[in-house]
Amino acid sequence: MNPRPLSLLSGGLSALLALLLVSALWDTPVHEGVSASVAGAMGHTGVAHPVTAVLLDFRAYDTLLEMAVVLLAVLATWSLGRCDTLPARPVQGPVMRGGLRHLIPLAVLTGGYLIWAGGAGSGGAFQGGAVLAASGVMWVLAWPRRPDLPAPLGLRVGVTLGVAVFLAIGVAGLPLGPGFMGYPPGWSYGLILTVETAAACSIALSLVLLFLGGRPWRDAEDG
Amino acid sequence: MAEVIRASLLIFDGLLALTLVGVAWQLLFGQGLFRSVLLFIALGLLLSLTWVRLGAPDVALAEAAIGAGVTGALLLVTLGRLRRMATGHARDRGKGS
Amino acid sequence: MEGMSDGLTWAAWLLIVPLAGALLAGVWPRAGRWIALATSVLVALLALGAAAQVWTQGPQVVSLGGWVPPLGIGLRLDGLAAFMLLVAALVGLFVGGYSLGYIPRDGHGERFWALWLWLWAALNALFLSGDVFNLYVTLELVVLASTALVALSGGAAALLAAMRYLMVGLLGSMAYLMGVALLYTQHGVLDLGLLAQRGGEGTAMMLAATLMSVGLMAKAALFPLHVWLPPAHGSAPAPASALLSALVVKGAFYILLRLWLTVFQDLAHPGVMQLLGGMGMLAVFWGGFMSLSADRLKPLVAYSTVAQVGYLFLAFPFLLAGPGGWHAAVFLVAAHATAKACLFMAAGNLQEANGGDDRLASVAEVMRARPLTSFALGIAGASLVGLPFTVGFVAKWILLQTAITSGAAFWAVGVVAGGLLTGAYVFRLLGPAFRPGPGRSGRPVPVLREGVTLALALVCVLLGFAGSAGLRLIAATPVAGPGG
Amino acid sequence: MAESLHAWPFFGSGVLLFVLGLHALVTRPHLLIKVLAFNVMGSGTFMVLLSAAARGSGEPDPVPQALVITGIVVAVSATAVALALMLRLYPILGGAGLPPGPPED
Amino acid sequence: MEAQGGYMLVAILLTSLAPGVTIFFLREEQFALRTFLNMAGAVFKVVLVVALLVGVYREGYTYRFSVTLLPGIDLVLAADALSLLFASLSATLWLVTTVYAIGYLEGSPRRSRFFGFFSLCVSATVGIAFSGNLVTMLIFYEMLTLATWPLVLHRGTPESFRAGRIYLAYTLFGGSVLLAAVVWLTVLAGSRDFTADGYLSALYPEHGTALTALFVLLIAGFGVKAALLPLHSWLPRAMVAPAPVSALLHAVAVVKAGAFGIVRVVHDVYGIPLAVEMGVMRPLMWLAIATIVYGSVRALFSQDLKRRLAFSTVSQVSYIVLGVSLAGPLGAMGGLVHLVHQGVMKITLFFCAGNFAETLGIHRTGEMGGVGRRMPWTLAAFTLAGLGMIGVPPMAGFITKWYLGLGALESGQGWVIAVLVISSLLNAAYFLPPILIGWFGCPAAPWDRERFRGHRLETHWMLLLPTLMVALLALGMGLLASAPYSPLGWVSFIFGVAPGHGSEGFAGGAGP
Repeated sequence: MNPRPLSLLSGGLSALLALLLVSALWDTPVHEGVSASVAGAMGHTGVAHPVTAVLLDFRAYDTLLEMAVVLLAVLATWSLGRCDTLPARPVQGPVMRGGLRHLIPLAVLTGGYLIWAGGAGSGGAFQGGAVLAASGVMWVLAWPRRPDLPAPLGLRVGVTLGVAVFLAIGVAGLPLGPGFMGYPPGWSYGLILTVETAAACSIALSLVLLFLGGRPWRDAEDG
Repeated sequence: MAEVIRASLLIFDGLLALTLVGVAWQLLFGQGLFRSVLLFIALGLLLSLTWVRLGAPDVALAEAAIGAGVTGALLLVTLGRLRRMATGHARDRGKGS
Repeated sequence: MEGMSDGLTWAAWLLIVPLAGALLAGVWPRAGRWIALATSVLVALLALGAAAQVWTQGPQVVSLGGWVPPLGIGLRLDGLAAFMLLVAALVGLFVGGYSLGYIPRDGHGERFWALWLWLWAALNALFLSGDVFNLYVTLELVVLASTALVALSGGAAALLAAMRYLMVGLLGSMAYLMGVALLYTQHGVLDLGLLAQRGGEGTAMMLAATLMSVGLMAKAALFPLHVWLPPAHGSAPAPASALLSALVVKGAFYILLRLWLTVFQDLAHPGVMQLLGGMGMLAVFWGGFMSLSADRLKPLVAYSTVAQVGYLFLAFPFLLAGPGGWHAAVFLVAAHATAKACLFMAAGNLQEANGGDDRLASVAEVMRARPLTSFALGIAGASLVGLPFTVGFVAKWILLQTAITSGAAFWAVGVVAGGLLTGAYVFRLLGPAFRPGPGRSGRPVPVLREGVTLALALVCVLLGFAGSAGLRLIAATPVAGPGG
Repeated sequence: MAESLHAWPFFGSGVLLFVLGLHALVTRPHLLIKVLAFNVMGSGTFMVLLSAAARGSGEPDPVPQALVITGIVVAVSATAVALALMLRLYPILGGAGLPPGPPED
Repeated sequence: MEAQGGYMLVAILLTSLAPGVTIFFLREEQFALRTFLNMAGAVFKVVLVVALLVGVYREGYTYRFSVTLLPGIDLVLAADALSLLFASLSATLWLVTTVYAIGYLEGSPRRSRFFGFFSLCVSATVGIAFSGNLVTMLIFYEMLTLATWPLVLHRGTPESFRAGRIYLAYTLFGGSVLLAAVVWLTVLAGSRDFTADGYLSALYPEHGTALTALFVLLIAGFGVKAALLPLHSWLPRAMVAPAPVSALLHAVAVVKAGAFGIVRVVHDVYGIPLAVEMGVMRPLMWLAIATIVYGSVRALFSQDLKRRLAFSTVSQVSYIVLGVSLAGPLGAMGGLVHLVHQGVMKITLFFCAGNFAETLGIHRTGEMGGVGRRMPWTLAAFTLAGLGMIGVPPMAGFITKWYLGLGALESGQGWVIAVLVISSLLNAAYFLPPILIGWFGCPAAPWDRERFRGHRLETHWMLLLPTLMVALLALGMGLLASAPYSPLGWVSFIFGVAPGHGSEGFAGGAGP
């Protein structure tokens, strides 16, 4: 199709869709959603923050699959080929290096705090993982020509760890009573914190690797 | 007093909502990739603010860290690689002709 | 209560095993083939067990982690889900065996195994899910795994096709997600069963139905949203093409059917359903004509998928045809999945033997010298056309029977005419093999692959005797609205 | 619905982001813009979800928040894959725009 | 009546199916194994059919085998007297044709493929014979399409590809129509076994229109293979296939499968009384008459020998339909007995045509002058079969026409005899000239490519022997028409009429 009629058609349909969406939303009732059930069940989970409870307990299965999406994205980019060098210059001079030396531990600390804080208030594995990833990105940007990365096996284990730990805990629910993706009573807090830590580490590593945009090691096919 | 706060908040919300749409329009239909990417990062930060206004601080954190931060970094590095390839291309073409 | 926990166990292991296999194969690519082999055998057994569970104890809805919806996420192990799981397991098992002879051992292609297991895990999760948002996440998993599989060969055509597929897939996912948002805004729940109870016909529901249907139709490659499919399925490696055509488009179709059976049951007006069926018929003819005019093997088979997906959409007008009218289309999923996987495998054998060239004229020479593959191609083709002693015949029979029972004879005419069109392109594909001239076995193709291809063709025949059992299994699906 | 009125600007904004993204995804040829458009569409959807959750009188519903966090993570994963694919395609296409129509070969 | 082990029926199918499938995977040079498999299967099939014949005739057994395909729909194999008529024809002629084909194709390429599909065809034909209900018959009918198509293409010339395309278009279309009709009928009446006098009468006045429409669709579906008038034109083109294919498939299996299907529909699905009440028999009769006359006229003007035989088939197969449509037992006996008689006589003619072509390169009737001196045995066989076709007493064709005439009188439509007379005159007009110039003429030009000169026999023994056997069979069926296992005797048994009834007044030599 020519760009022009296509643009008109798409614009018209989009405008129509916007009108319909607004009118549809206008009619929707105001409701509590699931908040009442969440509030009622909070006592049975190990965490105090409702969003964390939904993410890692009530809808833990969603979160497992979401982490799987991140992992699969890493594998997909790896299967496309090897990453090339980053389009950045190495960090020059002692000031920047010194700055990085202080900034990175700070980011790691913030990330760790966010993971831990998720149990009681805002924060959690994904936010914490993203902050950790930011420190990782700074790390690789500091030495873009030769990112100092672990061995391939370590990388593979690292990105898989979060999903694997979560899955293992989910499977443990089968013999222990609460069923698949359930926590045994009284264990919730500890297990959720374990899952969050593993998830945050894997997500941080995965995001850094996605940033690199390809497989960071050499395979037979790379020639 | 509460009325005034409520009204000014509503105005703020309205302006925020309009800005979001404006930024989105600019980044999608404006000229220049780099500008689009920068505007996208800005949109992420504005969205983060919106999530706070909608009572979702967790989402705001996630948006700022992932939506604006990581995605922004990804886009920037991709843009850098695209440029490097484009100059490489131009060089190749120069060599070829 | 006992039965419920059993159902949860089967469903849970059907999620756990392929996912664990995918994780292991990702960590340890060198052992990928053995992990994949073990996983596929296990998953096939589990799918059989789950189907037996549904067969004996009826459909089961179980909640994960003990959190009952709307708070938690429910899994649905009913006849429809069990049937799809079985089809996926059957095709998966054979594609796995075929890939043992296709994927080189040198580390170059070993990443295939992990991606394949990811796709399988995602599909199993999709078939079992009972929650609209959870379905969205599974859809994204399917899109990412499929994209990687399409791009696997790394050629220009494959990368371009993968990009197109990814764009359409993401667009479809976004439309679907907006539908989820509308549903939650309207009803405040995400569980399929609860949404079905609330039902309703308001603007929000209609818009949600439209957005989700269009998004899923794009993923299922329903005409005219099919343009991404032929290049994607035509340029992927043979086992990936087989999986994509046999299972992935069916995943989107499955969600669409599931939604119309539950959430949107109040919206299933005759006009809407006829529209979906009519689009399906257009797809049958468009795909058929494109297949008929293709001059290369893989595009021909890929366009045939566009056509065959069209038949599936007859499920929607048949929803209103009385209890269980839609079962016919679901049974057709099994027929098409086995036949199409077999066709792509056979095409892969011939293409490789012919040095990568799949033009019909030159492939014919190879066909003459390779009776195993040619025989498989013939049987699978016959099943696609719906000729007797194949599962395709039984599926076509049920489809026609439903059309005639429902009093809508024009669907029957469409099915018969579409079958003739299918016959035309299948025999056009087979015809050149009978031309005189020397046969040429070409480059070596592992006997394992030819054997697995033929074995899947024989499955197409054997399934022809599984019509009663299949229909009984599908019937174990609780449906409250039309179609129940 | 006085207390829920403040959700309305964001409902409207969310809808507009969604359709702007849709329009751009269909009409803009550059793949990078398409990726941005897909992200904008997602943000619009998230905004609709969260605005709806914020309409109630009490505490906002936590479930949509969890869904949106999941959605954001999924979006960044898909974006990363799309960008990686785009970079592989760039040397082949000699640009980052999809050629119109399905390729012949 | 006692239902016997249905495994016999499965075994009969397997005697050709198993060798067929095995042969596909044999290498070209495995001649001995291939021949052994073929011959063993063919002999075994004949033996099994004879066992069934005896069981049905002497002990009154019924054989039935069923597998569930879908809820309420079974795949049923059953042996009744009617199915055995067709099955024994196919089994006998397969044995003979296998010998002929081995001789005919000696040294030609891709014989594995040929014999593989050939055996599949026979399996499908026998499956049609033993089908216990319409669904099963439909399944084997489509299988027959699938298995014959490669045989039509076998020569691989552009002409055979054209013929193959046309054949496929016609038969797939016919199959689709039949599929739709059978599904519709199943929705209306369920899937029921064939029963004498049909099972649809309960539906009659209520679903009258649907039943009439269904009748039209069913006749159209079967009529494609039976080469009824507007659907016949694939048949003459399909004669590009090798002679054994033409002989067995296009004179016997395929066209007879269509005719047999029509017999089943009229007798065992609708039943004669219902069909008469619905008023569909009269149009069917007109269709048959039109096809008889049209086929004969076209045959008269065809100079190519095989083409002439093909049009003769178009005409002769409609005798069967005519007999059925006369709606009385005597007419039906005439039709059914012609199923066998025409099959044996026509295969003789095709074998002869094949022998002429293979030995002397004769393809046109005009080239047959003086052939009697070079190939007396073959021409004698041709003469016997040709006279039979014309209906000269005491040949088999005469028995057919006699009973058809009686049937016409019985149903009060004596004028049909005029049609028979006209058709016989036309038959004479196109069969006698080649026979006469063959015996009494001289070769107009030296024969194209003469082979087997100086042999002890006039041609390869594997071509000559089967030809003579079927010619003798055709002769014997006429002479011994009143013996209990003769086709006429068997057809009388089907209708519960004493053998020989109605013929004693005339055929003094044939009656007891």
